[in-house]
Amino acid sequence: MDFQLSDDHRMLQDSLRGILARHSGEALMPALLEAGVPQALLTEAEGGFDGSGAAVALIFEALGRAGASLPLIGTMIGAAALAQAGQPADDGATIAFADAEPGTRYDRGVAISVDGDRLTGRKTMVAGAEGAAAIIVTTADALWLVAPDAAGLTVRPYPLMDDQRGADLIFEATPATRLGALADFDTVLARGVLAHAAYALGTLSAAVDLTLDYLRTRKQFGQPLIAFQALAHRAADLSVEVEQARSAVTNFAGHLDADAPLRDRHLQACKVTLGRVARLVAEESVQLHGGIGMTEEYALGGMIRRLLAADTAMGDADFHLERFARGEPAFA
Amino acid sequence: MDFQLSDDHRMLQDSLRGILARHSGEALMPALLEAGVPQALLTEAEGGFDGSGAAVALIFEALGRAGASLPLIGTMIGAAALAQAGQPADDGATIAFADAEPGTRYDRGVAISVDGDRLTGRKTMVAGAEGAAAIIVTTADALWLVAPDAAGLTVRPYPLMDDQRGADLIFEATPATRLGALADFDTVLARGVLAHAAYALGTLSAAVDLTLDYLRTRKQFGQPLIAFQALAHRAADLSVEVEQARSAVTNFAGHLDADAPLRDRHLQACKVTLGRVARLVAEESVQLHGGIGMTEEYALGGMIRRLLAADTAMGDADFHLERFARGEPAFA
Amino acid sequence: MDMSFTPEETAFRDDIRAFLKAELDPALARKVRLHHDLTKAEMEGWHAKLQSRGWLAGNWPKEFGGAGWTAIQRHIFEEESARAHAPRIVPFGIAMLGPVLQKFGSKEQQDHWLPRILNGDDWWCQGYSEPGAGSDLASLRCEAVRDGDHYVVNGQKTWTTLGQHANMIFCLVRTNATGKKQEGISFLLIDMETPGVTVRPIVLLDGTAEVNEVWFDNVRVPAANLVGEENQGWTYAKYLLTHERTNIAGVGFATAALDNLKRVAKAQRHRGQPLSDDPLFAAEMAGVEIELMAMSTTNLRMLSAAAQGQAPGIESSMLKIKGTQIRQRLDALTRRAYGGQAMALTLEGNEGPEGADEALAASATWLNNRKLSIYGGSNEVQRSIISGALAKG
Amino acid sequence: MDMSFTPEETAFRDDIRAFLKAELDPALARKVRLHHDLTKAEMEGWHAKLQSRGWLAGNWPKEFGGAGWTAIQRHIFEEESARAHAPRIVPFGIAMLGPVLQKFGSKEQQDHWLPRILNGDDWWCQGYSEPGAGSDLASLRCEAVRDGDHYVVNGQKTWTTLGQHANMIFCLVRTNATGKKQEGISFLLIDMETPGVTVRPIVLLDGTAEVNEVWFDNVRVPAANLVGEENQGWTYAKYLLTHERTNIAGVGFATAALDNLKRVAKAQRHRGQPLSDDPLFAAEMAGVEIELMAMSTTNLRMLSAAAQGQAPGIESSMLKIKGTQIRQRLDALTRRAYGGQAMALTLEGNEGPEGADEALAASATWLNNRKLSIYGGSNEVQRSIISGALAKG
Repeated sequence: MDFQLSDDHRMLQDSLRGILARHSGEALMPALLEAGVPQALLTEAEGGFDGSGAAVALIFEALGRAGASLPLIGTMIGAAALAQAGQPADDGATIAFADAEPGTRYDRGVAISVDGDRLTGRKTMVAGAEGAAAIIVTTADALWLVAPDAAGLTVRPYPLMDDQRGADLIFEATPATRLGALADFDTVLARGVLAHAAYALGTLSAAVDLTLDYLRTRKQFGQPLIAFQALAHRAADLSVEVEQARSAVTNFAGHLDADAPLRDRHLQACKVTLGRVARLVAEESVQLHGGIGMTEEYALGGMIRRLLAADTAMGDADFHLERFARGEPAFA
Repeated sequence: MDFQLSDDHRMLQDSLRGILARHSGEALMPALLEAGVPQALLTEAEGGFDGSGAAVALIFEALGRAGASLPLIGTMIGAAALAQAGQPADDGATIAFADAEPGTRYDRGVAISVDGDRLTGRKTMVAGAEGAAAIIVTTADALWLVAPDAAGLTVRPYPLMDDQRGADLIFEATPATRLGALADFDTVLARGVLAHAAYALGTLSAAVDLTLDYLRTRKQFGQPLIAFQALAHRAADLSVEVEQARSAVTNFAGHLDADAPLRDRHLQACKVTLGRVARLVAEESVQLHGGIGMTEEYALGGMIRRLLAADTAMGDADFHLERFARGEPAFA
Repeated sequence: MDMSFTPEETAFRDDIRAFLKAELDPALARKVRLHHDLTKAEMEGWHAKLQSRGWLAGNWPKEFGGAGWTAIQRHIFEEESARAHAPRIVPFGIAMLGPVLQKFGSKEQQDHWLPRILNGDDWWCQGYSEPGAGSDLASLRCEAVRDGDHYVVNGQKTWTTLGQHANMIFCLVRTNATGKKQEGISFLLIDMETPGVTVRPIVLLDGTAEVNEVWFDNVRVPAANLVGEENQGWTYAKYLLTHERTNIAGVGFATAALDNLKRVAKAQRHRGQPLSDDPLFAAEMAGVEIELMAMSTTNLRMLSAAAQGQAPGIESSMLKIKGTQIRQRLDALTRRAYGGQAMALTLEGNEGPEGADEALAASATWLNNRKLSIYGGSNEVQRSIISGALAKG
Repeated sequence: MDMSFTPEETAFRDDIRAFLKAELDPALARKVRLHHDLTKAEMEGWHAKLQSRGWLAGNWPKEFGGAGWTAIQRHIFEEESARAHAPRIVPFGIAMLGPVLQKFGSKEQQDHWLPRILNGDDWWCQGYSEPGAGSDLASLRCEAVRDGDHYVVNGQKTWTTLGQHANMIFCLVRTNATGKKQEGISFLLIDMETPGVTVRPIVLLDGTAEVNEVWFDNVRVPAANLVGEENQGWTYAKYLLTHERTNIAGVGFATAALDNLKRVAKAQRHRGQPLSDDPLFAAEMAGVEIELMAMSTTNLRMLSAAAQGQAPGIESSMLKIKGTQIRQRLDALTRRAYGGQAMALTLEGNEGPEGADEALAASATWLNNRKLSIYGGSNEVQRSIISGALAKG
């Protein structure tokens, strides 16, 4: 058993940290592409050069910690799915992954239905849908490819809570290509879940660090806040939970390529833990800050919104806990 | 709306407090009988003179606060049930109420079965079974009367956690008299639940008071424990929950004679709240004390055991929460 | 002990219900339910409707133009209004300043300011908090220096809710910088149109701007606007915090939030069934409903004790803590009921399917209501108040 | 990163399993599973079996007669032993005194005492806590005064686990009452058969008597029994607390408790089905299992970092907190799984139906394991250690 990063992954991590220190906003994605970071999310068979759990986890943790909002998870899922289906996407193209539906928490096929090779219904909260080169759509039991200019597709854009652009997609007998059953793409989808969990880990670590920094520097009644034992003990509890979240990501990343039942247990445990800890950190970090933690000007607010978004992406703690308890697969 | 005790109930409370201050152990029950306390638990129709929710609540809260362990709840249920069935018991006789069964949390009829007017199977944790003048037994859907000297009845006694004597009852084709359906006795059984909840309220109030007293007097690092903010804030949270528990008992007591659906909602809410708060108080009061709280010599230990016993009597928080969530009646 | 309403209380409740049914615009109620910002006109309009019935100031004695309701009546009014999703009565004039003026103000101040609150001439806001003070409110530094028959005010206030609509602000200001910090504070009424007053909105993490910073730069305030005595302002502020707070538990708001949650859970699908039938979700809803049932009675017990003349002690702190816990749990459950749909805060005017904006409102409400456990004395401050009392035994 | 065992680690685990299968008496394992008190002979017998394989002191270097296992090997041994319900190795000699003597003891002390621990000649217990000290361990007052080549000890120790079986006790004693309280403490080895030593059992709320008070009345202890230097005992005590504590998280015990809970939930009936199929109970079991999966890896990550030479810091405090939370949650769920049957602590020898004593064991275990978050530095002490480190940034 060995918890150390490989030399390659350490180099990747260093390079990524350098980029994130130097670039942000619109300049970030080109810099990541140039450094080959998106390619590190894909296996050689998918046209990349890594695609391991460790690589996915370290990349998205770093992005989360830096607060980067990019449509990279949809692109990773889409590129891997298309490669698996034998229809590889262009390098550098953004792909949207349309999963959530109105009227249900995370069930699929509630608001969207299939008739032959046409889709009718609605998907919601689709990151990166504007300007995507392709759209991957889930239905009750299958994965589909839809062209962004397909007939009967309406895209209604708005900002997402994590500062990405999102959209509702309205399908009216929209032509689509069936890529295969959801269960056939479980390894690809699992990588997406890992990315969201690792992103949440980076985000919540940053939120706890910011909170500790605040507690150390902000004074009340003539003392730094961390000198108040009730706050100090809650900060200690937070730091314990950050370790739990890190271990849950480690477990899942280390079992990404394990047999499906074992991998799915770790997937579910990871998303449950990250959801639970993300909610706790969101609540406690604002509370420990007080009013300043609620203002848009202060960095914490964006972290909280990204945490809530990461909790809900591809099934929240409630959804995965139920499946874990029932012994059900993650995707079926 | 009026939360004040009536003059009669205030007098009853004063009298009870006086008795509890002067008597304990074996001398307590005769003193309570002499003062008419058990009779206050029964309606006039049942041979008593009160039987209201307010009376039941105040009596058992006082007994809980004093740490009195008496087979009074079984006797109250039994006397009321026998009166309702037209077979009134002798004044002052102890009656045992056999409800819990091995192999299940709180389902009835799992370990005991009915064949005509004979019972076969097992009941467990029956308080006051030794020396009882009568035994009232629940089965899947009915209430039964069994004579203590009935054929095929074996009584295996042991001490209960709340310092009462209890027993397993083993029935082998034991003759029994069917008093009626469980649902027909719901008002009688509801009174029993109220008694357990009020007893828990008295017990947990005493445990919190003892804990606060300890925090005020015990010093560490040169300060009383309550000067440590982390402990002080937890003590504050406990005191908030004591008020919630009190309100839950007030709600149920005030609705004991309401229509069954409304009464049952309050019954379930009450038992859920008392169970939740009892568990919290049990955990926190020991923790806030530290090692001394775990010793038999110190009064807290007995309170903790009585709290756990009261939580499990006639259905714990889990059992009643599920029924509340499903909108099911309390007894059916 | 009697848990039921008297016939008079029932009649009162029916009266309130009939009023709400007749007078509350459903479109306005929907905005309230979704926690959308109301316009100033919408809030003032609702105040005027209430005042036309004499119900705007339920907590004021009749001699000052209030309704003179009992604590139970006020509880009924608040619960019914909240469940109908009526706009909340803006508290700064009615609930906060009014009682202070009635208790500590001069006859002239009462005669001048109280009617203006009732008829909507003035919109008051509150100048208590300052940047850097946080829970240590008494460490405030905004200073007022006497200059003839004026005070000259310099400094900054923050977290001033709805200050953007206000023409008047009541402030705690420092009039003595020596000695115990609580003993150099005064209570001053300031016209916000005076030169030197600047209001700047603070955008919150849900995108709304309901709170503000207020700056005072050599603002001249007539000395007649001092309430009570100089350097006694802390006493008046504490009075405000421990009295006249029937609604601190927020039972009505919580009940409305529970109603809304149940409606959402019934509509959302889960494994082909309503989410409300899911045993796990149903149990969580039941758990918080049971908490609310108990708190509602805790609230009434304490109101009833106060009505019997028992002095309010740590009860309002207890109700604040439990009340915010319950509302924040309800907010969290509602957000979770929407699941993957609750990942945005605005549709930017893109009309969604029926009710899409409700999912977004769930996230926005979750975010916005984090304030409940922070403002008005954070829950940590409340715990310290309670444990301070417990320490004395 | 590699989450799987090496072939050597797998072979080691199989070796442990085979040993446990061959050597562990099922009746003894059942007593352990139900948390029944073991006799002194049962504990000594298990120690002897382990020592016959050289496995008694997995944490000791081979030069001192230990197994010299890696942290991962010790973890494997502890988890397999716990899951098989093997008796716990009594920690006072092996896990606590041994490492202190190896690090700070004289050659003579090492040569004399260490073999006696391994072969069972001595049963050690711990004299740290005192009445009145609680979490403030360093305020201890039991004093040792030098008198020629002896120390004369007077005072009292408490919470001495299994002291009733011990012939030796290692004590923290005060040898200097002036200056900083931490700087006047010494580490002394005392023969309990010396005149003036009295042991009195403390009955706990579950009816057991595993802890004791120990009194010292002019007890004469040879000066040769001083470990290290006079007044440096606090350093040795801290070393003991932060090192050699691979098992502080109690992963193996928690895993065994989870196994037991699952077995119980499968057997208990709920609405005509196994309780394990109840969505609410299943979700609660899943929640704690998921916590345990994460903590198990937190534990291994920290052991792995320690093996890489990184100094242990607040990690053991974190593992203590999370480990006790998980075990106490498991205890609570097991008690709740039994419901109405868990209302007694003993059947007084009345044989029940198959397994009736297991329900009672669930309540007794719940009660007894409240100690987990109190002893060895309460969870509050651990939180203060963590936040003290966090305060430094």
